[in-house]
Amino acid sequence: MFGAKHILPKGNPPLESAYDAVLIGGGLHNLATAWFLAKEHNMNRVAVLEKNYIGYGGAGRNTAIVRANQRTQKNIPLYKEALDLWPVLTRELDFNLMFYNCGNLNLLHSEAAVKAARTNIATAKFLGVESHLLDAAETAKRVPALNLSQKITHPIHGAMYHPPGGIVRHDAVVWGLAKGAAEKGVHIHQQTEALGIATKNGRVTGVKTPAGTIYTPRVLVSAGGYTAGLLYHMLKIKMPISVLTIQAMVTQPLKPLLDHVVSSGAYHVYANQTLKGEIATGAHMDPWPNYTTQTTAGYIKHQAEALVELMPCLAGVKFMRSWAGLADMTPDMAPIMDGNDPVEGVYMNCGWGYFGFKSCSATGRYMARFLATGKCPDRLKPFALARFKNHRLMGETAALVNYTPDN
Amino acid sequence: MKRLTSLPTLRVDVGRPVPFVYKNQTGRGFKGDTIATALYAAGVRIFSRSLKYHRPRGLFSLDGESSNTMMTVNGVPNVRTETTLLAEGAMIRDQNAIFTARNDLLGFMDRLDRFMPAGFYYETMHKPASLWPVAAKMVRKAAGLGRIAPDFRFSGACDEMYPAADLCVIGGGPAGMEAALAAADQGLRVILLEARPWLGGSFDYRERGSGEDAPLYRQAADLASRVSTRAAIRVFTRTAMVGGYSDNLVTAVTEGGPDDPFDYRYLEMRPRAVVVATGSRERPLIFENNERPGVMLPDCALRLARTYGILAGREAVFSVGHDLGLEAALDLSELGLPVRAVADVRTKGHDPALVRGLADRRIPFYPGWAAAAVEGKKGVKSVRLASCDGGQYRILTCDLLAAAAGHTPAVEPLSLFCGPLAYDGQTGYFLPRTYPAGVFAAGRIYGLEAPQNIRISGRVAGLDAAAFCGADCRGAADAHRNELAALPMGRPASKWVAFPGPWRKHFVDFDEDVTGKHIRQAVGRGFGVPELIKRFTAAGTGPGQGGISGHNLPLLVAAIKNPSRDRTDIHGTVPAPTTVRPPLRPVFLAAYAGSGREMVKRTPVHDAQAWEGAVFRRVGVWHRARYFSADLDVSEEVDNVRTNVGMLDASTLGCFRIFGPDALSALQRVYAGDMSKIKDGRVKYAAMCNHDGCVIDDGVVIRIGENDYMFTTSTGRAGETVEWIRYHTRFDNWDFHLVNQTDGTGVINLAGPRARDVLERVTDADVSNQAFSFGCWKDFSLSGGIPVRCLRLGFVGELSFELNIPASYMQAAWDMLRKAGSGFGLRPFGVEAQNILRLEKGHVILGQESEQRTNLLDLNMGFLFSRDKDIRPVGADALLQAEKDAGRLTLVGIRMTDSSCVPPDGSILVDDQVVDPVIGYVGTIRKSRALDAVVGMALVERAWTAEGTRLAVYDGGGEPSERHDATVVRMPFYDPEGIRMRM
Amino acid sequence: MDAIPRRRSPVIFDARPDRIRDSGGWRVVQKYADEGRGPYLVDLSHLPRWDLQDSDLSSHFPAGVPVPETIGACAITENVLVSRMNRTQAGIWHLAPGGPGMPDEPAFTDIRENTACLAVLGPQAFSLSEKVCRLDLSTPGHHPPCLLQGPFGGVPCQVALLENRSGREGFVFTFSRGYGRDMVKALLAAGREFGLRPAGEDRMTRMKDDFW
Amino acid sequence: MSLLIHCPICGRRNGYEFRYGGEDKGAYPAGRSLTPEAWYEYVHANTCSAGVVAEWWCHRHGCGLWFTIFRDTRTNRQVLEHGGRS
Repeated sequence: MFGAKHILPKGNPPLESAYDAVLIGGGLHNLATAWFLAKEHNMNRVAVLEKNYIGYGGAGRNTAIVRANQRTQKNIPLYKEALDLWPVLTRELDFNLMFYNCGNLNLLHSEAAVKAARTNIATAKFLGVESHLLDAAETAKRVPALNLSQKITHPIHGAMYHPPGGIVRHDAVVWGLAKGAAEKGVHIHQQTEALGIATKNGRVTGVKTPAGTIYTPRVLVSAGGYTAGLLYHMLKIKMPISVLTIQAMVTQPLKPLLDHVVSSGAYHVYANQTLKGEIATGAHMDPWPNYTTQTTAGYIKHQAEALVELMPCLAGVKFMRSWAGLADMTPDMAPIMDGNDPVEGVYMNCGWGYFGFKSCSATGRYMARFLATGKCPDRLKPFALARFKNHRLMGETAALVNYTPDN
Repeated sequence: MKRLTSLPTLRVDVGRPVPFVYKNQTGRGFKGDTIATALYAAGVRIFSRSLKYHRPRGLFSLDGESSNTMMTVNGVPNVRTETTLLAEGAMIRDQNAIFTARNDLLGFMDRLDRFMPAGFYYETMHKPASLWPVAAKMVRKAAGLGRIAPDFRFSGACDEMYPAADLCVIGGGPAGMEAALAAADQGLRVILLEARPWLGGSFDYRERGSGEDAPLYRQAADLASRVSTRAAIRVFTRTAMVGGYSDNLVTAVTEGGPDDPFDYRYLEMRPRAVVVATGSRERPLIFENNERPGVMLPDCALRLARTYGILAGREAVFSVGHDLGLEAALDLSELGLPVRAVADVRTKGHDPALVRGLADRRIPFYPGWAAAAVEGKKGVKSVRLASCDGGQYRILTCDLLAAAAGHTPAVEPLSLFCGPLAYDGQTGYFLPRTYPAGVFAAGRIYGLEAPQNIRISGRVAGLDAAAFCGADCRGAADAHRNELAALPMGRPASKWVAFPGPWRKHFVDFDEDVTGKHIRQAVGRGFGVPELIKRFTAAGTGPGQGGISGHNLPLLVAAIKNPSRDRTDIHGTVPAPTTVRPPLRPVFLAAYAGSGREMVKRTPVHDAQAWEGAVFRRVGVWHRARYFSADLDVSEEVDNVRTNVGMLDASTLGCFRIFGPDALSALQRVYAGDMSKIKDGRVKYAAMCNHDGCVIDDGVVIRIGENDYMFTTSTGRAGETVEWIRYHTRFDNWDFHLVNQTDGTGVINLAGPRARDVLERVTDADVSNQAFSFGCWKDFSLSGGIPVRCLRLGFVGELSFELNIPASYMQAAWDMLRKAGSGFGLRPFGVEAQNILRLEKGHVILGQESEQRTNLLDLNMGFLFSRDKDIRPVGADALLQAEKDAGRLTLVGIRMTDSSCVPPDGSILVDDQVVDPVIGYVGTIRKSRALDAVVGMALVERAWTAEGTRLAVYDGGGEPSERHDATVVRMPFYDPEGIRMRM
Repeated sequence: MDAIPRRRSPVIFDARPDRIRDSGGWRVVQKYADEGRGPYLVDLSHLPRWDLQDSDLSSHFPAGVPVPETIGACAITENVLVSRMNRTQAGIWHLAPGGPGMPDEPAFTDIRENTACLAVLGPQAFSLSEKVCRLDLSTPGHHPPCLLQGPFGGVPCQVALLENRSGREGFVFTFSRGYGRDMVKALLAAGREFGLRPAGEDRMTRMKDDFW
Repeated sequence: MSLLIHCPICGRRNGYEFRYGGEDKGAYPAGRSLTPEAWYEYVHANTCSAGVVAEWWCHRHGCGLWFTIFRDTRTNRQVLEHGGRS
C-alpha cells in the first residue's frame, strides 16, 4: 500500500552530455517548469541542476500561503491560474499537496489601508476572483482571538476577505513535482552545482558543471534568491534585485484556534494554523541584502510584540522554532520573467520576493511554454526586465519599498 | 511518597509545602519542586498522551527535552512542567487526551501505526478529491496538543533588559563558573547565565568524583559562593539562553522568582566574547517501547533523588553506556533504590571503582549488554536485556528502567554561534567545525568527564576570552591548556545505536511519534539526509526541538544506509545533524514581547485637541487628530472653514533649516525645481523626486538669510529628509548644515474667510492683504510676545495663515486663538476635513492620489521641474525619458454623473472594450457640499484623460457589471480662479 | 499686551511640586514633595540648548570654551555642557539656569524647542538604562563626560554620560520633543524596581559635585 | 544572524541603528543626460554578489553619518572596520 516507490530519486541519474533544456535551480519554479515541459510539450530530455537538495531553498522556507488577491490586472490572472492548479496537480501527480482552502483575511488598520484594499477587491472581483471587504465586527466573528480595542497601536478597521485562498503543504509540492517529472524522464541532479553558462555568438551553448559541460540550446535560471547573483557572475547581466532574508516561526501545537490565514500589513505579520496545530507566522525582512538563512533576535521579538497586541491570547503560547529563507525583491514587488535577451536561449524567472510559492504552478506552465516555443506567452510579457529602464514599474506596491536606497 | 529529607544536595524545602490542584484533586509539593517533580512524588506517572499515537508519556528527563510532561497550567497550554517551578495553587490539567492522560479514549491510535507510515498524508486522503477537505478538517481537530481560549489573557508581568558585558558565560556549572572567575580576574565584566534556579551544573547533585577530595556538590557550592560575591560577575539564574546570533548576540529569558518584579524577563546582550559551558545530557537509548512511563534517563532518576528527594521507583534496572550511568546506579542503590541489574553496552573501559562498587553491593553487572524492550502498557512491568551481539537475553521485572546510550553534548547553544556540526569520531559527538572569533567552549561539551579536567577547561576558556578582549593573559591560558593536556582523558561513552530490527516501536522522537521504522521508510523513499528526513517525518520539529532525536537521528541514518557495518563503528558515514535554530527552548510570546513599550509622538496641542473631542490616528510616528465631529463625514468642520474660520494642528509637518555656503546647491540637488529663484519674503512650492522621477515629497522653501533656508516636508518624510539630502550629496564635499526643527515647530493653520479677523485680534502686526499677500511669509509676534513665522498658503483653498510657533508656546497660542476666534465661529478641524477641502481645490496628497510609480509629470506638476538647472536634480533623467511615454497613468479630476452616488476611495475605473480593462484608480472621492457634486481625483491611462471623457467606476461592492458613471472634468473644482485664498 | 504666555515642557510628571520658580513663561519645578532616595528623573527641557555647525568648529567658543577636539568628548563649564558630535557639529546644553546667551552667529541654532532633555541621576541609573536601551553606558572604555548617540527608549537620542563610577551614576539625554510623554512613561515603568522618582531642577544642581 | 556595524564615529553598534544605502556604485554618472541603459545600470542594477560587497550605510539612529563598509553577504558580517568613504 505504501512506500513502494521512491519520492526523491535515490542517487543521481547519469549526467548526459546534452539536454534539450537545462534548468538551474531545484526549487518549485523549475520543478514545475520541468513537469510541464515533459507533460505539455513532450520535452523530457531536461536536466534540473540543484547544488544542494531539491526544495532546500525557498521551496521549503515559505509561508505556504496561496491566494490570488494581488493588486494589478497583470498579476491577478497569473495567481488565479496558480490557485486553480492545486487540485489539478494533486490529481495529475497523484500526490496530496494538501491544499487547505481556509480563506485569507488581510487586516486593515487605517482608512488608507481600507482604500488600498478596495482597489485590490474591486480589481480581483472584476477579474472574477472572489474577495470582500469586512468591517471590524465581521472580522472578529471570523477570528475571535482578534483584539478589537481602539487602544492598540493600529486598531482594526476591518479586513479584506479572500475565500479562495488558503495554505498548501510546500514540501509536498516539491516532492510531488519531482516525483512526477522524474517519472516522465526528467533528470534531477542533486548536489550538482552549475558553475557557468557557455555562450557563443550571443547564443547559449551549454552549462558548466563539476562533471563537465552539458550542451544545451536553452537554459533557464530560476534559483530563487541566487538567480540574480548567478546571472551576473555567469553572464554579467545585472538585475534590479535585492536579496533579503525573510523569516518565519511557529508556536507549539495547539488545538484549532485560527480558522483562516490572517495577515496584517501594519503589524508586518501573517499567521495561520497549520494542519499540525502550530501557528505559523512571519513576514519580516531585514532591509539589507544577504544570503544567510539565519533568523534574527530582533524579529522574533518584534513578531511577539505584534501578535500579543493583535491576538492577546497568544501571549500564553510559546514560540518553538524559527527559520529563514531568501526573498529576491524587485523595486516594484513584481517578478521578472524574460528570455532570449540579451543572450539567445537564456531564460530567467526570478524576483518573486515572497510570492514565489503561490505562483509556482502557473509560472512553471508558462515558462515551459516559453522555453518550448521560444516565444514569450502574452501573460508573461508585462514581466520583462526592460520595464525598469523604461520607468514602467508594475504598481503591485502602492508604497515605497524600504530595501533600496531609492526612497 | 516519603521524600529523602537528609541529603546535603536537596533543593526542596520539605518544611514548606506548596498546595496544587491536579484534575480537581488537591495535592502538595514543596518549595523548590517543579510541577513535574511534585506530581511524580504524588504518584503521577502518565503526564500526557503523544501527538499522533496517543501513547502514554511520563517523566523522562528534567530539562525539557521533550513534550512528555507538557500540561495545561492555569489555562496556559503546553507548559513544560519539568522545568516550571511549582507555584502555590497551580491548577494543572492533562492535554491531548479524551478523558484523561491515564485513560485516553484515543489510545487505540497506537495500534493503527501500520496505516500511518512516514509521510502517509502525502499519499492518502486525496482520492477521491472530495475526501481531502473533509479529512483535512479531521486532521486539524486531532492535531495540536494544548488548547487556548480566544479570550485568554496572560496575567504575568514581563519586561526586558539589555545588560552590558565583555563576556557572557552560558552555563553555570563548574566549567562556566571557573571561566567566569578567570575572566573576572582579568578585569572583564562578566555575565553568567544558568537555566536552573541554582549554580553548580552536574556537580550540584553528585557526591563522588574519581580521586577528588571534596564531594562534587561541595566544590560546586564553593565555586558558586565565589562567583556570587564577585562584583564583576553578574549571575542570572533561572535564565535559559534561547538565542545566539552572529557577532555574539545572545538572548535569554529569565523566569522571575518570588522576589523579582517580573514573571518573565527578556534579556539581550552583545558581549565581546562568549563561553559556552552547557555541559552534556544523556543520549537516549533506542529500544522497543523506549518511551514508556517508567523509562527515564539515569541522570533524571539521580536528580529526582538527590535534588528533590524522590526515589523514582520501587525496583530498577539500568541500561547505560557511560560511567555517569554506572555512578547513578551505584548512588541510587546507596540511597535505597533496589537495583536489579546494570547493563552497559561497553564491554570494557568502565571506571573500575564504579564496577567494584556495584559488585560490593551485589548488583549484577552486564558489560556488553543493553535493554532491548520493555513490557507494560501504561508503565514498565519488565525489561528485556540482551547481549549486544544478540546471543543472549534475560527478562527482569521492575517498574523503573534508567536507560541511556551515553552522552550527548548540550551543543545547541554553541551551534547557534558556530554553524554546522560535524561528527567527531573521538567522542562520538557532533561538534562545531569552526569557531568564530570570540566564541569559546569548556567542560563536558567537549567530552571531558573528570571533574578536574572540567574545571581546568573552564579556566582556559575564561582566560582565552579575556585575552580575546585585550587582557594580557595568553601565557596563563596556555599554562592551563598544557596542564589540561597532561591529564588523562575521561573514559569514552558508547557509540551504540540500536539492536537490528524493524524498529516499529523504537521511538527516535517522542514529540512527533517518529520511530526508527519511519526513518527507515524515509531513507527508502529517497530522503537520505537528516535535514530532509526531518521534513518528511517531522522528527525534531516538535516542542523538544530535537532534544531527544538530535544525536540519534544521524546515527540511525548511518546505520540504515550501512547495514553491514558494525553497529558501534559507523563514524565516517554519519551525516550532519539537522540545523539548530532559535529559540533553544519554547518561549512565551509574552516573554519575547517584554515591556511592550510604544513610542509615539504627540504634538504640543495634543491634549487641547483631545479636550475638544478629537479622534486621533497614527500617521507615521505621530498621533494626529483626524475628526472632531461625532459624525464622520465631517461636514460641519468643512462648512465652518468655508464659511467662518477653522484651525488645524499641522505640527507634524517636517520643518528644517539648511545653511552654509553650499546650502543652495544641496537644495538644487534634491528639489526638482529651481531654488535659486526664491524671492525674498516669498514662499516657493517644491517637490522632491527619487531617481525614478516618482514624487516622494512636497513642501515649501523660503530663504531666511544669506545661504540660509527653511523648508517643510510632509509628515511621513520628515524622519528621512536629512539622510536623503546627505545621501544625494555624499560625493560632492559640499559645505552645508541641516537642523531638523520638526518637533520644535508647532504649526496652526488658521483658515477661512474670517481668519484675518481672528489673527488681527492677537497680533499688532499688519496682516492685511496689502501688507501680507498670498504666497508671502513674515515674522511677527502674537500677544505677550509669542514669536511666529507666518506663511500665507492655500492648501484648503481659503484665506489661510500658517502660523509656525515654538512648540513650548503652542498651547498658549492655541488657547489665545480659540478665545479670539469665539466671536467668528472658530473651531478646530482635523485631517479628514482638510482632506475634503484640499480635494475640492484639486491639491494632491502624495500616497493618496499618487502611487509608488507615479512621477511628477503624471501628477501634472511639470511646473515644479526645472530642466535647465546647473545642478541636475535627483530624478531628472527619468523624467526626461518618461516624458515621451504616452502609456502612463495620469491624474485627472472626475465628477460623478449622479450626485447622490459616492463611490469609496480606491474604486477602479474600467473599460471592457480594451485588453487591459482596468484603466484607472480613484485616489480620493467625496461629496462636496460647497459644489453640491461628487468629485474626485483619479489616475487614468492617457487615452481617457481628455476633459469630458466618460468613465465607468466600479467600487468592488456589487457585481462587476454594476458601474457608476463619471466624467473627466477640469480642476480645481472649487474656486478655480483662486480668489478666496488670495483675499 | 497682557500676561506673559505660558511655555510648556513636553514632559509632565505626575508628582506634587514642592517649590516652583517662574521664568519667562516657564513654570519650573525646583523640587517635588517626595523625590525618593534616587535614582532621580529630572526634566531639563526648559533650559537652553543650542546646535552649532560649522566646517571649522575651532573658531567658536560656546559658553566661552573651545569645542572638544575628540568626537564624543564633552566639556562642562559654567553648568553648560559642550559635546562634540562629529567633524562639523557640537551640542551645547545648559544643565542649570543662569548660563550665557546664545551667540548671534548663523552657525548656532536654538534647538531647545526641538528636543526634550532629561537627566537620570543617582545609584542604579545604569541598571535602569539597561532596561530601555542597548547602548553600553557602563563600559570602562568611556571617559565621562562624554557623548553617545543612539537609540534610547527606542528612539534616537544624544546621551551625555556625566559619571559612570558605581554609586555615582548619571547621564543627561535629549531626544525629539514629541516623544516626551512616552519616554517618561517608559522610564518610570523601567525604573520602578529601582525606586526612580521625578525630581526638581535643583536636584541636578545639588548633585553636580558628583559629576563636575 | 545579527548585524553589527562599526560606525566611523560611534564605533560598534547594533545593525538596526543603521539604514542600508545600496551597493557602492560611485557618484552619479556625469554628463547632461543618461541613456536609459546607463540610468538603469546606476539606479537599479545590482551585482547581487554572494561575497564581500562595498556598500553605503547611514547611522540613522545615531550620528547620522553616511559611510561605506565592506560586508560579506554570505555571513552578514562587516569584514573591515571602515570602507573608506564617508
